[in-house]
Amino acid sequence: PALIYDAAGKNDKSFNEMAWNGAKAYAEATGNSYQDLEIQTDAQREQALRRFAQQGASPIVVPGFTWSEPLTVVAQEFPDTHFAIIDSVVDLPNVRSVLFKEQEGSFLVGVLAAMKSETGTIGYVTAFDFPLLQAFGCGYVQGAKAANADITVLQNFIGTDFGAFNDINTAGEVGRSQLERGADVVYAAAGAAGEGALQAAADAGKYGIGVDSNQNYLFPGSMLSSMVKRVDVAVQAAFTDEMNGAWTSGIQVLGLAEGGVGAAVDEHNEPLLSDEMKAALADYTAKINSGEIVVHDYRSDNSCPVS
Amino acid sequence: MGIEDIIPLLNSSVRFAVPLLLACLAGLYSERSGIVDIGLEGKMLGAAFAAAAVAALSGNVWYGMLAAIFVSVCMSMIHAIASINLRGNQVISGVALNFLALGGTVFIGHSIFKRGGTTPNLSKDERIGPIDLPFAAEIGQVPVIGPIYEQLISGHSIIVYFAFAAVPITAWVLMKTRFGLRLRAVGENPKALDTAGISVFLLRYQALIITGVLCGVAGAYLSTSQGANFSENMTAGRGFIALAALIFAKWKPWNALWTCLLFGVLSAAQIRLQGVEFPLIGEVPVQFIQALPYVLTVVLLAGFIGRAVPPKAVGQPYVKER
Amino acid sequence: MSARQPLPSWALNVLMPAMNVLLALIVGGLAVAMIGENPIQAMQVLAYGAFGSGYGLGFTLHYATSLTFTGLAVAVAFHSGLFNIGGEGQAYVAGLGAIMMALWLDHTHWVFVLVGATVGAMTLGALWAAIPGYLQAKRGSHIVITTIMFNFIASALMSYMLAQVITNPGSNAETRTIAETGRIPLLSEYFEFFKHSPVNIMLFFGVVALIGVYILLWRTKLGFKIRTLGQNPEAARYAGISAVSIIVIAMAISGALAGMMAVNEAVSVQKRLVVGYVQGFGFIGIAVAFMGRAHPVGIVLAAILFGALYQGGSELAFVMPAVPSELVVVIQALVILFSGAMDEMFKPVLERVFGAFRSKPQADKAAEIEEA
Amino acid sequence: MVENQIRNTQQPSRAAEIVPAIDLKGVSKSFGPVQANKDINLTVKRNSIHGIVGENGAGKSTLMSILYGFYKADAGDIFVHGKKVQIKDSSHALDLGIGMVHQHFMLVENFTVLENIILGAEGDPLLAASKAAAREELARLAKDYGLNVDPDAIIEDLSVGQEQRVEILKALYRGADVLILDEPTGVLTPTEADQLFRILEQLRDEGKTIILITHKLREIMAITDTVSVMRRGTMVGTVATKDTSPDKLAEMMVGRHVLLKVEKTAAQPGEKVLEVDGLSVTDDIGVPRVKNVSFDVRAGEIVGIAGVAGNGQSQLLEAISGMFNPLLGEIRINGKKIKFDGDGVADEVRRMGLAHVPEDRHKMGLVTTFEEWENSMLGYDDDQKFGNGPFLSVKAAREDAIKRIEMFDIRPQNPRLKTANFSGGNQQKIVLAREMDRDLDILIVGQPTRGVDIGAIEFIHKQIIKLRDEGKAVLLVSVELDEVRSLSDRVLVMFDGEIVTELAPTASEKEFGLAMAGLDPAQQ
Ligand SMILES: Nc1ncnc2c1ncn2[C@@H]1O[C@H](COP(=O)(O)OP(=O)(O)OP(=O)(O)O)[C@@H](O)[C@H]1O
Ligand SMILES: Nc1ncnc2c1ncn2[C@@H]1O[C@H](COP(=O)(O)OP(=O)(O)OP(=O)(O)O)[C@@H](O)[C@H]1O
Ligand SMILES: [Mg+2]
Ligand SMILES: [Mg+2]
Repeated sequence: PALIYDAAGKNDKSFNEMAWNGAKAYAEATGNSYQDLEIQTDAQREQALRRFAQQGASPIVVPGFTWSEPLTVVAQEFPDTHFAIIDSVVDLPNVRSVLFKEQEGSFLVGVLAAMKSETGTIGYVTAFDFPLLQAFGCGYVQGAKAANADITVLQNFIGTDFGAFNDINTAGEVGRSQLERGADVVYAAAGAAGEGALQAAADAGKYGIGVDSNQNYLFPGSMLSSMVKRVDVAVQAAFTDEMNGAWTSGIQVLGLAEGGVGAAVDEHNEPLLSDEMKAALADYTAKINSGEIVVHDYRSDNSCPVS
Repeated sequence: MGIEDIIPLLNSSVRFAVPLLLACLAGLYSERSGIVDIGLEGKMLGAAFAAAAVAALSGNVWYGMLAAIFVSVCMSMIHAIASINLRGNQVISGVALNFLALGGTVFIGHSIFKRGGTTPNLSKDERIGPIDLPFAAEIGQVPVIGPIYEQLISGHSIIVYFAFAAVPITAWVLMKTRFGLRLRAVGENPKALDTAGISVFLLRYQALIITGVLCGVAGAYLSTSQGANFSENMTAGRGFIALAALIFAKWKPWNALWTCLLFGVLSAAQIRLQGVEFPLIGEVPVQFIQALPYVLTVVLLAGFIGRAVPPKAVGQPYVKER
Repeated sequence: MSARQPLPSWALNVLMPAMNVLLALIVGGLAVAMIGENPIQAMQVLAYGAFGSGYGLGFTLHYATSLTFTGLAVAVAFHSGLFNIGGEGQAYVAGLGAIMMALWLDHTHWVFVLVGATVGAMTLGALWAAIPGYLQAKRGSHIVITTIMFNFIASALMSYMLAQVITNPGSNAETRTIAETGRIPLLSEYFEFFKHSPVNIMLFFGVVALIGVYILLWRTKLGFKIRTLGQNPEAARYAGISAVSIIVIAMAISGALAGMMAVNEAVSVQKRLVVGYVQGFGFIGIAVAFMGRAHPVGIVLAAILFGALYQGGSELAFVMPAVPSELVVVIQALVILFSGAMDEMFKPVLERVFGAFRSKPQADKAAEIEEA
Repeated sequence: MVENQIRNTQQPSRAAEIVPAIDLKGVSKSFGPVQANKDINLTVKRNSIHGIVGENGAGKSTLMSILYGFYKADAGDIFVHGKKVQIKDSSHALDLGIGMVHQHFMLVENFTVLENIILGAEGDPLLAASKAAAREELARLAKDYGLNVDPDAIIEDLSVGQEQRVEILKALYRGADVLILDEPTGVLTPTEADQLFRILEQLRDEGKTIILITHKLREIMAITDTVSVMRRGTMVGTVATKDTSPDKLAEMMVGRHVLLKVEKTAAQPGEKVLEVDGLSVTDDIGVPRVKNVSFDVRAGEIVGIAGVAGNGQSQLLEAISGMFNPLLGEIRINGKKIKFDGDGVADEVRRMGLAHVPEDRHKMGLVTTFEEWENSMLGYDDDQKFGNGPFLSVKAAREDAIKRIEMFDIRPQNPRLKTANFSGGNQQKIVLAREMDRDLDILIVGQPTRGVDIGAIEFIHKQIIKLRDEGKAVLLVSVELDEVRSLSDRVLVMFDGEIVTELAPTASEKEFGLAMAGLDPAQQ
């Protein structure tokens, strides 16, 4: 099996790193090895896919929507190789498309944020105006409003392109600005830069919410939770299914129900969560799984009902 | 919008302005001596990495600071060798340094920390934290000036005070000292200095060392004071903004201060204006708000600042015998 | 008389640059050795990856094509006395013009897409560069500031366009993909040799641009005026050359050239426009231009060198995963440094060496060659 | 020697009589391919004024730069006051009491006079003290030598004459007792030049030694005690001034006989070619430079404009040549009015039949980084003969350049050579060849022979006269009064932006002197 990371690289402490963890988990569980690769330019995507396919690697997992075009091309060239793409759909017989319902996980952390907030103001810091990231924010707002109808949610962008994922300092200032405007919980979805905002919250003795991987350990005592997106599970599953000959192509949507997303609770943030909050978590989780609450996905129409 | 909103805004502006100001002054020394420096970005980035990495490894942020200055000065010396001794193209040399820092930081960082260039988070005491000026609390009680002193003047990182002190010092050095006189001369007409029996090379080297030191401090500020770790390309174009600010300031220290503060205010305001409903216009697309600092810079430049005349000899290697 | 002798042109223009690049590779090799990998192997992989196969060569040429455009852009502005740092933003905004034309025409035939996209790209690129040019000429706003600012503004503008305007729901901040009928063919469709590599028809546009710029600058009256203004504005005024119009024209040409990258990368290869597609090629263009001495011949060589480093680098990532991919960036930096900024490093040494070997009269001949 | 003693107020010591101030033995220097100095021997007696003459590129500046420690000689020995020295750099030369006023001034334009004076001789790390000291010293020098300039003036605002004083003050402030001046009068008016000479004589009489490089034999004869002649990097010879004559010197320099005075027949003026009506020009910073000037130039005559530099001549030329929009008034060529719209009508004016030789060839007339052939079409590149449509025919352009090179005897005869590598004299010829050899109706020339050696001067003057005799109109602006008077058929004297009077070239020195000082002799 092989794993090719997205531009941010395997050490982005969130999305790609999760994928990597999945591969490592597979290696530990089965003792098998895997190949992986980081790319430099977009033109290398096809190149990388083809390389591994030629070497007979299968499945080849690619985390990140940016892979959809190159994968569409290469997957057709190698009908007998299995591919899996995360965060995007490639409709081919040998491709598994894994989608996450980030909005559902974000909904839950939104609930927690709204309940934790004493000021009635919470914040969302993200890299730049980008549908996927908007989906996080939109779910977050929906959750917050559900828990407290008249909560104010400040939403800020760090930059205008992928550079924003690395601009820790501006992220920090953005986080601070929200705290200074009364927010006491900040949800940061901005890759490496996110830490800047979480740091700001920690420095100010306020609360932060991490994203993708469980970042609760970063600032114990001030991390309210993390919206985990179990990319690792998806990757490990793809690898193991292939090994057990249980490969399935087609679309796989991992939401709350499938344990694909969720609000991380561990020893680091346990103390911060009141019983009502835990109760609310369970309650909303149930409602969402039952379909009683349908969390709107920004990407479906590039707009958010609430703000 | 009362004072309690303005003070945080200004604080944020100051934090945005400081790295720009340090880099801008760094550029000032270099360009006043006749050496173009578009490598400010790279020097800051290299320094930011050195500071964060060494602070993380040693647990002592001041070692980090020294490392930052050391790295930045070394890079500055590469620039010096290329543009002073070898009479190379100063622009290329600057571009090279930027790429060297971009690749080098991650290359080394990854081989040390194995986390793709980013360095471990620095704990509070591994960072250059805020310091309270004397009687901050007491004076804080006084209405109006109280809060201004306690919250705006006091409570910044030592680097912030250093940066602001650097402005009058630079102005004084330029106008009132022998070194300053010669520095200004060598940027305008190196031959005049040479025929007066002063070494053009030596002077330019001295200038570039100062440039290196200031960029080093700027980088350390980013990764160990304002932020708490290093991340790939974290300078995000600040070096280029500083370069623009330098020209905007017409290579003068006080102007540099105003320009960088202006840019700081715009950057801080930009964040607070995102998604705000404006009277009449309504809500403006967030990207337009984000572009505000840059657009305003262009407008101001075209509208009011006008022509900026660089030091005459800037960019041309000093060639004695053609 | 000192033992030094002026160098013959071949030593100046072939030997010295070669030594510089070699030195860059050696230092890069040291970096590899530092992290306990085999530098020789790394360099072999680098070279083989770039030129060893039609496939590798295809990639090298594809990157070189983009860099040729951004490099020429910087060069043309430079000859008019302006330092255009804005190639990055110009290429980015040009992508908008290119893709909108392409998406509008993609149901017709790729030839129309090619022409349309080229026109669209050049127009927007030219516009994005001409504004700073105009501000410089009319208002004296320093071109370096304005082009830097325009890079940031371009990023914001494009983020808005791609996220809010020409976006395509379901996918992420990118336009829809160009329909099959309108896709500009890759060379691999004609030459098996280039199989699977992105090099495409724009390669020839790159060659045309190189020749075009040469003719423009050294074989037309406009070019003569551009160079006069760049070399001595007072003399230009004396000659009755209108600085304002020449500056605006030169910047427009510069921007249009940078814009061509959009057709090569976004339209022909990615077949859609994605956020931040330029990926720093605009900035490397600066290095390419200056290393190429702002002359087409130099530029094409520099462009190929950098293209090779990119492609060889990705090969390196496959074969030697332990070497961080940033090594390539480091080597690029070293090449820029040694063969760009420190290019005369070996001159004194060589002059002595040659001085030792050659007798006076020959030296004088060489001198004449050099002077002429 | 004898007359030295008579002239000297204070008796020089015996030692000084025998030990020369400067003694160069076998000095050689080459710049890459160019051998600037070949085995030069030169002896300069103490407290004498020693002249050095030679064609452009003869090696004068280089030799002096070596003595001043700016360049290092490839070979040869230097003795200062009899002591053999290895001059490491300029500061060493200054320590040895050698000061130099360079041909191209070495001043920092945006500095004050004071700052320029102390630059490099500041003493302690803070300026305050040294500035104060310098002020006093300047006051003293001003008193002793009448060298007064405002210490706080910015160099940019000074006239060349004043700038040069600053240069001299710099040298004296550093206690130079051997003073080298490289083409000091090239930029001065006769009056300024005379002042300078009085100062130099006074310095000599106080025991200082002066080396004077100039292209003007009149000056050599006027104040030097001894003169050395250089040609093509070699020292042709040294003679006592009293034993030689301008013609002899000229012959030594050029290696052939040269005519020093211009021969011309009376002019036959035709109809008006250039008409200037109530012209007023205000410069970029709003200072009025030309005030309501009116005059005309007829076919077949040379009209000269005399005046001290900086009285509006430059602005007048720029306006007439279409480089600068005048404030008021109009200019007509062959009755056609020049329409000033937008920047750069200079090319249209050229098409109207005007050719312009600018005052400053380095700054305007040439792009020194271009090859010669490119400069030889500067401003005329749109001509049909240089290629049709937008395209440039390099072949045509080079052939045209070669034609001009031959016609004006420009050396080296290589159109592919970088223009910077031509000597000043030849650079000037490139401009003249470009502007004069075409079918023009009027030629306007600024400072045609500035910094040019006599060989070239003779040639240039001949060309201008020839043009007039072909029935062209010529407007000549020069700060060299002799030149204006010997070439012109009518002379207009300009002062403070106005034309104060018209004089016949035959008018007396005194009349010109008064007029150039702004007083109309008629009214005296
Ligand atoms: N800096 C330099 N680099 C290269 N060559 C030079 C340099 N300076 C002078 N030369 C060469 O040396 C020769 C002598 O130059 P120099 O300036 O001494 O002549 P000059 O006698 O002063 O001429 P002029 O009367 O025009 O001032 C020139 O012809 C030129 O070829
Ligand atoms: N790049 C060069 N290489 C060789 N010789 C040069 C170069 N540039 C100038 N020279 C020579 O150096 C000498 C001094 O240069 P400079 O410009 O002073 O000429 P010049 O004759 O003194 O002109 P001017 O009298 O107008 O100053 C000239 O004679 C010229 O031939
Ligand atoms: Mg000279
Ligand atoms: Mg001269």
